[in-house]
Amino acid sequence: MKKKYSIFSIARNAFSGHKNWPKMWRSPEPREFYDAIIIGGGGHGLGTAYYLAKEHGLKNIAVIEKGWLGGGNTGRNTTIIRSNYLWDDSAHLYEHSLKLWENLSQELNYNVMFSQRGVMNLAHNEHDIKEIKRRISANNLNGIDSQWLSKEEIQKMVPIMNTDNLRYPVLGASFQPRGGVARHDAIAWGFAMRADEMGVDIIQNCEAQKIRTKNGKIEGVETSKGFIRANKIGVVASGHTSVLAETAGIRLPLQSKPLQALVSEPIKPIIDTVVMSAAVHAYVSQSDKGELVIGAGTDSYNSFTQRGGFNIIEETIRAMVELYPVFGKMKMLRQWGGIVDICPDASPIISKCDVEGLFFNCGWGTGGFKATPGSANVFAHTIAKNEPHQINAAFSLNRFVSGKLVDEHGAAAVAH
Amino acid sequence: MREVIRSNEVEIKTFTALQVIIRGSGDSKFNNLLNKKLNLLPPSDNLRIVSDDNHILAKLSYDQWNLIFLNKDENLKVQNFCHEINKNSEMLATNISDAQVFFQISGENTYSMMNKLTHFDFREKNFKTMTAAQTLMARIDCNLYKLNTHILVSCNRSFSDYFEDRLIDAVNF
Amino acid sequence: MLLIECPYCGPRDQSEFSNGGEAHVKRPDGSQEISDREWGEYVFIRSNPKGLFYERWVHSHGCRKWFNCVRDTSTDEILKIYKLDDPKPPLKDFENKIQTPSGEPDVGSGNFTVKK
Amino acid sequence: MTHLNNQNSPFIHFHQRINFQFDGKKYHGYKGDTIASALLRHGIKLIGRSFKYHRPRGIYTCGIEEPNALVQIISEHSEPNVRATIKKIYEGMEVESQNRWPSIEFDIGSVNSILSPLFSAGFYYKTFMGPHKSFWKKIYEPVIRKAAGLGKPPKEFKAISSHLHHNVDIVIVGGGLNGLLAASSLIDTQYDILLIEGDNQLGGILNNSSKINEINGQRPQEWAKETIESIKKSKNIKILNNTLVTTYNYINHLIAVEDKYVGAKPAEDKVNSTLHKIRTEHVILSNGHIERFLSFQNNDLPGIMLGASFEKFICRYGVIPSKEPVIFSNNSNSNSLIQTLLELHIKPKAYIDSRSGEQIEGELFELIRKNDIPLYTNSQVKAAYGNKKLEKIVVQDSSGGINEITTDFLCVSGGINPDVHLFTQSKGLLEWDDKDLTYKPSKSFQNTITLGSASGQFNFEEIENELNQKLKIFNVNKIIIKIKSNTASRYQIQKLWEVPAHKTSMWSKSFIDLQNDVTTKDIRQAISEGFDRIEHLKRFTTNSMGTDQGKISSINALGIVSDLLDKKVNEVGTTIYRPPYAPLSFAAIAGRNSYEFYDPERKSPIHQWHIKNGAVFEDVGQWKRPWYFPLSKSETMYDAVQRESKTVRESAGILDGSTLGKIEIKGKDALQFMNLIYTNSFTKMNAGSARYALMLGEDGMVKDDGIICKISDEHFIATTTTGGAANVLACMEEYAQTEWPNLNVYMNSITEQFATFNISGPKTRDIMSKVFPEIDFSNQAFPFMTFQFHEFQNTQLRIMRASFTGEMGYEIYVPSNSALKIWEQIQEAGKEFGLTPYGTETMHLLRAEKGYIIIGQDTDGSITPIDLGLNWMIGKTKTDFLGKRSLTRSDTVRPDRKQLVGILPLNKEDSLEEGQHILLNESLQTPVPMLGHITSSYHSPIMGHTFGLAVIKDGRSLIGTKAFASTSNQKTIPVEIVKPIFYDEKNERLVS
Repeated sequence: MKKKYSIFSIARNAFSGHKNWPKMWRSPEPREFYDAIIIGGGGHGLGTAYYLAKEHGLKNIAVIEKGWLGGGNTGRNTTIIRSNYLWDDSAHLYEHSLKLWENLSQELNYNVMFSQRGVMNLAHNEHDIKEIKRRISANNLNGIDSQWLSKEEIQKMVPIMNTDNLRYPVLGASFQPRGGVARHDAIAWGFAMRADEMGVDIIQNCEAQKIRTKNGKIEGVETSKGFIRANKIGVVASGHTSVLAETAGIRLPLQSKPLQALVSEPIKPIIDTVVMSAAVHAYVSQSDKGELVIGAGTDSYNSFTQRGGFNIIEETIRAMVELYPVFGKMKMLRQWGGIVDICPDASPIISKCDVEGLFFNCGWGTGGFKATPGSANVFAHTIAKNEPHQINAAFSLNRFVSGKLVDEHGAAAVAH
Repeated sequence: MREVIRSNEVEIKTFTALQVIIRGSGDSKFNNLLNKKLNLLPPSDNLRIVSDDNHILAKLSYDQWNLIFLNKDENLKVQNFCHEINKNSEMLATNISDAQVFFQISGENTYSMMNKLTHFDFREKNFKTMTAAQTLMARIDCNLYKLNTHILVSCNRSFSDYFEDRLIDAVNF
Repeated sequence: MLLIECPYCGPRDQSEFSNGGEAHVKRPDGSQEISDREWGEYVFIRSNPKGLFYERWVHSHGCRKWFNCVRDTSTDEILKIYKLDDPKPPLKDFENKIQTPSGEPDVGSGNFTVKK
Repeated sequence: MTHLNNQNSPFIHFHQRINFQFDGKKYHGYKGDTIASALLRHGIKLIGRSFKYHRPRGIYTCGIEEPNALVQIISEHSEPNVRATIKKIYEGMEVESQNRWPSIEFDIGSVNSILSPLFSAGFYYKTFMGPHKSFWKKIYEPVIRKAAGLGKPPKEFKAISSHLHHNVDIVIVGGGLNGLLAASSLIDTQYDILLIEGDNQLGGILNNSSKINEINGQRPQEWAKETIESIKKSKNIKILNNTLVTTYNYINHLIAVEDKYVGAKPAEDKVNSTLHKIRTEHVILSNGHIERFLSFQNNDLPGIMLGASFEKFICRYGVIPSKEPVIFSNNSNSNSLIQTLLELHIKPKAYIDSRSGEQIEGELFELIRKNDIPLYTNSQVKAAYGNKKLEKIVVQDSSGGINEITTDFLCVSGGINPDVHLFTQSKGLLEWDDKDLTYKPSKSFQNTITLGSASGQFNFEEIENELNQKLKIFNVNKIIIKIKSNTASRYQIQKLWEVPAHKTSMWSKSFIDLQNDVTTKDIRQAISEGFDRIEHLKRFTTNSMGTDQGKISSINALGIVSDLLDKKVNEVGTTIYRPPYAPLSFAAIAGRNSYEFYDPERKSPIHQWHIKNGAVFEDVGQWKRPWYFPLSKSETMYDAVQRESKTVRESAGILDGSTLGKIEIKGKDALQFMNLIYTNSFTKMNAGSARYALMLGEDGMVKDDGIICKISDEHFIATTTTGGAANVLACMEEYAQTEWPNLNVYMNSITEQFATFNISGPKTRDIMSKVFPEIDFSNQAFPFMTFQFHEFQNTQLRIMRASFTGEMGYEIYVPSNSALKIWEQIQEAGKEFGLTPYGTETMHLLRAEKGYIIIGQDTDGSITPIDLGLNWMIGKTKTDFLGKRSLTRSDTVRPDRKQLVGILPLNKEDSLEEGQHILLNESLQTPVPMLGHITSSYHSPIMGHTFGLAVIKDGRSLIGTKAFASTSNQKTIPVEIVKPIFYDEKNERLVS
């Protein structure tokens, strides 16, 4: 590690007016050939390059990014991290990621501010209770911390919550103490810095335009900075993944949709945990800066515009003020949208494909941030070894042929 | 007919009415049959309403007409009407007399009140008198019938308490 | 929120509609023998282009009728709305506003608002 | 304090004194005052403390762009972060400063200012990592969180706010000079128009400055008054005052919020604000411009204010913030400020301009000379000094000499920007203007017209031209407008982004973002670390991420960066403004769609009966369904359900099943259609009979179930699950319209037309015969799974012999308006037979004993009919139905799929619970291999212990095997895997 950060390095730099900090990463021009090119400079892509270099000894790697590092969904999400997934395959993947998160600040010597303040999922009806209890049971058997909270316990942890006097009363919740939030930009920057130190070329403002193949094998990628040859290409371009796959003749089961989020004005601490409610669609946490960070829903239609409908914001806010009466006097400071790539079973694809040397890491839908280090780690393994890590074996493209889905939609509404 | 509220230049009354959804092609056979039964020629223009003393008949889509009976006919008579129509294998008449509740809204502030609850464009240039529409109001599916002196709104009965409360609220606030 | 012109009811807020994904995808007839892969493609895979896109909508909170539409997913502009039995309008009838598969249009994108 | 009043301002009612409190001290202002203008009247400058360094801050602007003067309104449920420059005072208002402790004068947090060299941009990324990772959670983060945040959280409050939708042809945003001109030219045209103004007065620049002398020969105020009158009289234009357009969405969908209590305390029981949701054909943006500040050392001291804001305080709010201000500018926008001051016989203490004498407009030069104002050309303010307020400034003059000027006020102007926030929200394209040094609207994406300074057109003589050209599309008459302005010359500016610090040290600061305490040093550091993209820079330094979104400063930051990188500004980019324009109240967004109206409660036609009979309700989707009927307050749910269940098994029970979806399907090809929709075949089914049916998704997974009644090959009635009602109908419509348009078939929902009563139990036949004496309920006349129509008391019923409890029973479909009457007749008749009403919980228990599934409970979207053991429901000879092909994929034919089984505890006192997982081994060493989970579990009154249904891997071949269920307290209980049926396996009771 060349750049060592600590309070002492800050103090040293204070004397020089903070003018002498080294660059976080270089701005190289692309070389003619790379062993591996990662398309997409978000957290997943940069992390993939980092782990390829660190764990698999690959050095001749480039990450190419159309815009700026972390400018896609990495910088647009609500930063919730948890691993309390229902199915074994998902649980193992997200738990792998959560464990990496727990040491990431130290590993990167860059503070990603992973704040393990716990994640709560609320139950508002009998059906929710059944589903949540099933999930808690599965989590515990998979070695994931997950517990049932009674209404009284919820009230104690989140005193501002209105649990009774609302249309769908809060009946209980699951709670994962190790869950929490992190600083979204930091993970992209941290991975980028350390990957760069290991020789990875991080090339911004470089748009991938066509993945060139020959006889079922990768040749390279045509970019806005010219053609770059490569042995392997990993596409980690979230909303734009299927568009790029199409250039190599691969059709992916993805649909790109707008997902919105918003923050309130900053206030002093008022909510100390992450609270999620699927039933009334209200996800909230409070950032260290004091802003309430609120996730809204997706729009129903495909779009690459990074904006969604105001009706979606309305749905979320009306649930927020109902669930937290103190928020009536709060104000929305900013709202924005991202492009999420959604799979039919709401689970990701981390897989090779019919084209030799071409790999995809996509389909993270509305919840990819939490998986960033884990996804990057197993994707690097998949690219390096040309076969999946056991953790991502289930997340292959082939599942859409065989039908062996990892359906994380949760169950349908209660019947009868 | 029960008065719901009269305030702020809006008057709302509620009632139930016998009502039938008729599905079919709208061809001449269809028109003749309805004309024979009702003595009323179904409108061929989409969204158009025709009416007489006892009926409001609106074309809500290319294969759907809503027929409202204004007089209190007997339920069984309407049932019988459906039965007769349904003898024709290419038509479906469904009695929904018990499924919906109507609100009659009139007064100067009718539309400004309704626009608190719906995005629907009530301007005459986009919603002509004697036409009908299906839309969302107070987040609930509604049928609108713009008649000469007032507007009729119908919604499903399970929502009617909520809908009535929303109307009152919209008049008051 | 989009404004969508239902071919039967006229222009309405998007909140009245549900999106039905890609249009003109023919369901394999049950009498044909098709492979797992072909069937999997029908069930799970739909085009997801940036730019011109044929898609379906249904006026679910209105007349409940389905119709087709050509929309530019890079700007969300609705370019044409047509009934199910109308012929599929050819792509050449519409201007493709992006130069590369994942490029950005001049105006209308959420990404850039500055002329360079 | 009267010496600070400008009695000439027509907008302040000096005879109406208003008392209010700031930080517990009593002050007064006048009607029309904002908090800021009232405090300035008292010479109060220190209003708050800054976010990071807790530096003293004052009032920097006179409007929505204010970065500093944010206050907490204690008297309005402690609303935080309110702009003192916008919020008008009222009698008894209580206001507090923010982000200080214990008091604004003495703030402990200001120790941060001493440590500030360590708190450089992004310092938190580089530290707080040691000595152990647990320190972040336990020590660092709590401290950081407490220090951050601006205001205190508000108090609990159910605000009343309403929504109002508009459909119009044109929206004019901003009722200043250009907005009024545009509106007046559209009077009595065919267009429906909304004119929206954020202030409570139309007029904009005419009210806020003395820039304009004359319009068409009239004094500006007279012209405005007449114009506004004529607009008000027109039938097609509606004016919304106090309304701020916050959001400009796609397809000209605008969101605006109207404050209904300007200058008054909001009433608790009235609408406080209205959210206007506007759909329009065209938008005219005439929302003006925003003045920029300038960066120099200590440019944040209270007593430093934007020049145009200073002028606005005088003209619009009748308060003169200082009688001896110094003015510092790099452009021609400050000319009118000097005019305004001179008209009040106030002589600025000095005028400092970075431009040379030749560049400064002749008129201005004359004015300064004539009035003998000390003039510094080619000069810059290097620094400001003072203790909690401005005391002196340091000026570097053209010769490089350093001059100190003692002053209590400094007006700065760094140039003006068109207010492009809304334009960029509309996704229009901006273009950098190298002469005016700002971004201007270039290409519109939607039908957007920009006018006046909002379009980057800063010269009054151009207005006439611009209007006529841009409003041509509306076919308006030629507009003739002659404006005499106080600033005859064209707008002119010299580049000046930052004045180098006077005395640099570790502690010296020139601010670039006042609210977030970002300094120009932070910008330099970010660039040196490689954050040279503007979005990176913004995120790394938090520049322009405050509640003001950097309205007065973000262009300055771009300028500094472009100089550092030696790039053009448009190559650096611009931070994209994110909606809303200004923070938008949650209560306003929620409107009346929250609290009591959050979601409708759908009620069955006999809901009132359930209430009268003490039902406890369960939310099932939007429906309120009786869950159980306790006999008394003391009867627990468990006891009630055990009692209800036993009664059904022993005599009879009745359930209100009205929420079930019901669909009538008819057409020439109805049979073919139904055969395609459901797995079952209906071809050989007799008319008048009924059949349990399954519907799959195309992925082969069970989606819904119901009973299909066949009236004829052309006419069916289907039931659906409660939750599936809408989806099943929608699915049928979709396939009928899109896949099989050649089939002649129609379907209508009859869910709400009929109430459904499910009556079952051994005494059912007796009860039914008593209520419906003319119907023969014998097995021969009315066999199992058949239905009949009957006319009864002037209505038509459909009765079906079917049951979901395992006991013999009927489903009665009653038109909703007759439901209560007939339900009560059944209750009355049932009394002697011990009939009990029961709720959903008992229904669930009884059906589980019988092994009947509930979609969404025993299935979860990953279960096929084969997994459920329902192969018999699949029409074997059918070539097609929804999802058929999926049932033969490799994964669906896999033998070890999860299958439905029954579970019994080996120790009868052990309690099975839903969600418990089934394990083959007792070991709880994680990860524990799981076979599957218990989907349904109840205590059975007939068995005397709990039992369950479960879906487990290879379940059918494990029947008879011992296994374990994991419990929530980390234990296991031994269980036996059994067939999924616990009652009347031979259906003897069912068909009896």
